[in-house]
Amino acid sequence: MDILVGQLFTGLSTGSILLLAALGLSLTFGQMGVVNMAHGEFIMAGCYTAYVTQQVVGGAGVSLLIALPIGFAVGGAMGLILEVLLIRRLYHRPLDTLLVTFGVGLILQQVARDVFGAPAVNVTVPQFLRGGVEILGTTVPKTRLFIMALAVVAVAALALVLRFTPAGRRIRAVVGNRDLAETAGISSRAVDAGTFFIGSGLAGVAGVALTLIGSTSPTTGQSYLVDAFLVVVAGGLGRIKGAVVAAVALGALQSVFETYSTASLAKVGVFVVIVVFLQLRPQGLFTLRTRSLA
Amino acid sequence: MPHRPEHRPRRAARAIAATAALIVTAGAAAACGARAGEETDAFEPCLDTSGDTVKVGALNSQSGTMAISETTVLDAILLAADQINAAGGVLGKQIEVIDEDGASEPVVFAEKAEKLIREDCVAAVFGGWTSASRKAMLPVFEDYDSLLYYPVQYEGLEASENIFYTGATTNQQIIPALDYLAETGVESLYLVGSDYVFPRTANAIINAYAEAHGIEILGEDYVPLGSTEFSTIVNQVSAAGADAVFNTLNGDSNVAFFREYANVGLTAEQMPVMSVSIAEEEVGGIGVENIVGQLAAWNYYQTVESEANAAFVEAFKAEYGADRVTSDPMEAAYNAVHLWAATVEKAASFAVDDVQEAAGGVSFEGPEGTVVIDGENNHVSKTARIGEIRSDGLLYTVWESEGPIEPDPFLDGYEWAADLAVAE
Amino acid sequence: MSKFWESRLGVWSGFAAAAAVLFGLAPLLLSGFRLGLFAQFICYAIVAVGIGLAWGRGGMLTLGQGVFFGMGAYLMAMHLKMADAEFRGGPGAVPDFMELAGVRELPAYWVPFASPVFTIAAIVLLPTGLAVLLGLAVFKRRVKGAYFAILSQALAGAFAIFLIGQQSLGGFNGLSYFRYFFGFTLNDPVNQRMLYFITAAALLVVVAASLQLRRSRYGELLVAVRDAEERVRFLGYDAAGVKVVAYAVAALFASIAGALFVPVVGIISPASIGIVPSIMFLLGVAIGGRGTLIGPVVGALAVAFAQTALSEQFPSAWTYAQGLLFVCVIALLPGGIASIPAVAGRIRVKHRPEAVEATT
Amino acid sequence: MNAIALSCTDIRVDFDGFTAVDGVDLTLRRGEVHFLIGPNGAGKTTLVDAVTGLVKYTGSVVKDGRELRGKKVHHIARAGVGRTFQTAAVFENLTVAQNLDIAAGAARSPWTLLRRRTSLPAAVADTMERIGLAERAGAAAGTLAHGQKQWLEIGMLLVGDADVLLLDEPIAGMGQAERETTGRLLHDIAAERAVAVVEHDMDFMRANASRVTVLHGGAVLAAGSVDEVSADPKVQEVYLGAAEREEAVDAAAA
Repeated sequence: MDILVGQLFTGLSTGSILLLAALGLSLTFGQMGVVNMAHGEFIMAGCYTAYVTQQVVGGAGVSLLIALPIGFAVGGAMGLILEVLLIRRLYHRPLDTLLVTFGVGLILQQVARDVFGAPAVNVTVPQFLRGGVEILGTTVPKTRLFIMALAVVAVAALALVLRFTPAGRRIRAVVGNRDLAETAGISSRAVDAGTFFIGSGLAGVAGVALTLIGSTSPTTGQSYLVDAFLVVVAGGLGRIKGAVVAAVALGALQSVFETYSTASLAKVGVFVVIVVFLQLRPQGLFTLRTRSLA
Repeated sequence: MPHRPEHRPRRAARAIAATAALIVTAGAAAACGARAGEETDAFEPCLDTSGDTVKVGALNSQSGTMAISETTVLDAILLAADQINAAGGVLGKQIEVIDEDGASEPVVFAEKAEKLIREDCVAAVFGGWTSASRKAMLPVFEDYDSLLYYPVQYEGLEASENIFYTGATTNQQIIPALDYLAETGVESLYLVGSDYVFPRTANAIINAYAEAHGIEILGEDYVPLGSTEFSTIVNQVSAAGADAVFNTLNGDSNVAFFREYANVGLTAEQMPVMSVSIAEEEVGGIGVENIVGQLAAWNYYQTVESEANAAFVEAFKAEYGADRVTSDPMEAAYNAVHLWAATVEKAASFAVDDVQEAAGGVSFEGPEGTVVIDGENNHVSKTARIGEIRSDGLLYTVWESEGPIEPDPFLDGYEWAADLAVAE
Repeated sequence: MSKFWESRLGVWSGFAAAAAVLFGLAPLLLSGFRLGLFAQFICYAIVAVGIGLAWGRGGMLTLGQGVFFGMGAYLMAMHLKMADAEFRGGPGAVPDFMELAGVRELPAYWVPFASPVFTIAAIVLLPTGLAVLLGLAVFKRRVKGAYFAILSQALAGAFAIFLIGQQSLGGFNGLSYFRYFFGFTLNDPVNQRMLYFITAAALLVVVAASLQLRRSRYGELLVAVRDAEERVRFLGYDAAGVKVVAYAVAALFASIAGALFVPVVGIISPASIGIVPSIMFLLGVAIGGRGTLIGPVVGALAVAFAQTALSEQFPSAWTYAQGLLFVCVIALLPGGIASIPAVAGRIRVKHRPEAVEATT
Repeated sequence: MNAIALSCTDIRVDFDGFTAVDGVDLTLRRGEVHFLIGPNGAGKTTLVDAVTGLVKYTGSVVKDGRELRGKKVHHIARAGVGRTFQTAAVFENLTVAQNLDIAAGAARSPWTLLRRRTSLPAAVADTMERIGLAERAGAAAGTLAHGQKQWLEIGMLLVGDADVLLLDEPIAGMGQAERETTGRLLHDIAAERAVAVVEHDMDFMRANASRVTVLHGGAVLAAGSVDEVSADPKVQEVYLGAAEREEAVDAAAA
């Protein structure tokens, strides 16, 4: 029983980290079809934002709470700049976007190395997040609970924004049918930029949260990127619901594999499962049905 | 492409035929090299000692993931070279250090090592960190009969005539750590490591040791290098309830591991963790409060009390800034340069054969204590130390071996290690 | 100009010129060390030719060529280790690195690699077979574009992690310390030169094979699939099959390159085949011109050369240079260097009327 | 009555609960140009998608006694059912001759494919004459005028020996002269084949249809000759009403 509860929580917490990393991608890749390989570096930027904020503000608790919105703004601003300068010119060349943003990621990593130095930096975990909480007989670290809660809040906020705000409705309109939305007077350029801002901002938030788990180095974001993409692919394009389910499922899967073999083999196992899964459902868990051929 | 519906000969087929012909001619022209077992012409070293300088190479990763660690080693090498030069050089010649970037890739290490030997004609090379980089360089140094000084603790099971190992081998680090744990009454262990050669070998040794000494191994887990996801593993460690954890994680993984460890409520009193690759730098990243009281096994800490260390730390901080800390591999690299200079002085020659000949017994009063080159296996004798992490973030010695331990890279002196098997 | 290179004379003179440079000029001008480096670069160029075919002509952005490169390399490395062990300890001897790790019994899957014929067959067949299987699995389900790219990238990551966990394949350290290559001593300069010739010849063969594929009906079909896959399907072709062929050929080229890389460089480890090295294979192809025959070769050689030259001078600048090259070349010059004449021509044409406008 | 080339029975296509095609029967005969008309969303293109294997459906499609349902796209194409797309799908980077050569070669052996094209197949040359593109043989298809691309696409089906042709809005964007040429082409090729045309343009339909099927809401509203269908009051009510709305939409979009 204990083991099972423990499993459940590790699966959920691994999944919530994956979800935070993948949520922004499910917007930019899933809804806009842009493969942004610099997404990992936006996460990394979020990590360093948390670090810098703590250096400036001091108190770990306050600085964490301040860093979350700042991280969103920093990630979002970087995404916006990237969108306006490069990605906008490449919407009809998705594969080229992939390579260009990979180059941007390389540059950002080296910038981080030159600015903050190669050694990893550390963000102090606030007092109220230290230690664990007893839940059904297992100790769950408070940081994990915080990240799970943050993931829930981020998903809820994103869903609400997409559903109920005018900006969100525009985004959904453009995703649904770009041409029709244009004829309805929606500037798809502005919407694209806005979507990218939100998606990249979420990466920044994920980065801030990740500093609670590990240290921050220029390559921090890279390690999450491939997993995050797999979450979006397995979840199905354009579906936040899919990203949520896929993230939790992959987290649980990884955790179960890890229990019965090693973490290394678990990674390989998860990949095999995804390839087999895509054999069965090439469009992912949930799909937007369209009639278009492309 | 304009369309011309005419008959065209199969050109590409002819091109292939022509290429094949070329291969045959090229083969015929070149196929007179040595076959297996035949003597090959020895490489003529191009070392030029006619001037008043002598070139040595420093080969460390200055870019890529390993740059974090390896640039500090480069600093220590340059410091040692400066000190030797200030004291008059080696055999009256000033040392000129040529530094190359290994870029954290074994292939680049091999390439740059060959460049340093064949193009820069250096007398010796200092550097390398990962075993992968050392394994990549080893054939190069053997083929071109040159010298590498390798300054990092490693998994042992190697002794090349062309490499001097100035970091600890397993009997100078892991076995003393196990002895210490056994002494303090530990009867069961949980093993956690990054998935690469050092942890795998270390854990094989630990398993053999445990079997011979009645210690129970309750679990053995590996994570991919750089992994930061430890919730499953820490859960398992916690559930297993071992007396202690032996940690061979590398670099950033330590941060995530210790945070998770502290967060589920595990402490040094309950279940101490013995780590073999945590230095002061990582302690800052983990957060002192998460790791205070935990143990580490090294040969050197910045806090080691000796005159030589005081001088080393002072000189290092003067050169590179007061906020810098010194670490075990840096100290080993610093020793390496001094050991090489001492050997050259003893041999009165820069020639590789002479240096190899003279190396046995050469000693240096290093920051960790006296280190002596073992002429049999090219390793050095080293003092083992168990350190405890205190609340100021520094490591303090709680136990040290009685004098330097003789290197035994193949663990020939340990009966229980006779049938060591690393691969599963 | 371009017509000449398409003519029979052009092709012949092109190959003759390349052969003259590779077999005559390079060994004459380069020191033994630089020639060895050049052989290493040629290995990358061979991978690039395959990527040019799969990506440039077939539109499949394969971010996982490291897998096939690695397979070829490990297969060859296993044979070299076996041959080495046999030379030292007789048939059935355990390779040195296993002996050190305490392995007394040779793992069963190593045994056949004592045979050179088996090894060469494996180098040709295994990666190609894997590519066919993967290709069928992926392309039949119409997974394409970015999806395929991400999957192939994840494959490279998973493969590297898998290898790191295999202690009987050297784990993280990989396999190194090879003494003999099919009976010849590897540290003999004469044999090293020979090895260079073999590598250079392999490049010419691979380019010739690629040329034949491009100019065949299959080559036209491949471009058709790249541009309008559904249309091809509705004409009665199995589009997945068409893609699988190009993907498998690219895998074969990568495998050959890997197999040559091992004796040339002397080491193969997971660090050379993971996610990042796999993407780096693409850089040269993009710079040289992905759709052209020679572009990927020139690009790959240029990138490798620049990396060696630049990193000797400024280690960290090289990372910036790599990043900027990706951004600038792909965003501004998607056709690579090969497209410069055409682009320049277009700019001239485009600018003239504007200039007139500006003056009036 | 002409010979039946393709018969569809009770075709039903379901998208996640939305029924796009709802029990359609359709029979195509050799020698006829059969028009499928209906307002947007009537299920015309979805019906073509179903027959050619692009979407799943229930019901039955039989050609020459063979059931086509469940077969893969390229197998259906090889069985002689060819289609075009609303936006002409030709290989823009290849020449006209190469486009046709590819279309002619679905049955080629791997060995033939791996060799160069040494001469142009006679069928390709003939077809180029037929669709009026012989002079543009060496031009990249991407440089053709809009109408020429549509003809090329039709030519690709001819050269591939398709005997049931499903054409999705073949005259979209064409001028009057081009429409007339296309109309003649349709009758020319329908002589020995069955041709189905999805179209909005009523004048073109009236001028060229041998038979008409009107779809509405996924079901057949009416079928018969041009006159019969035109006279049908249900068609007049539904179709003309919808056409007016569509025109309004078109005007808004422009």
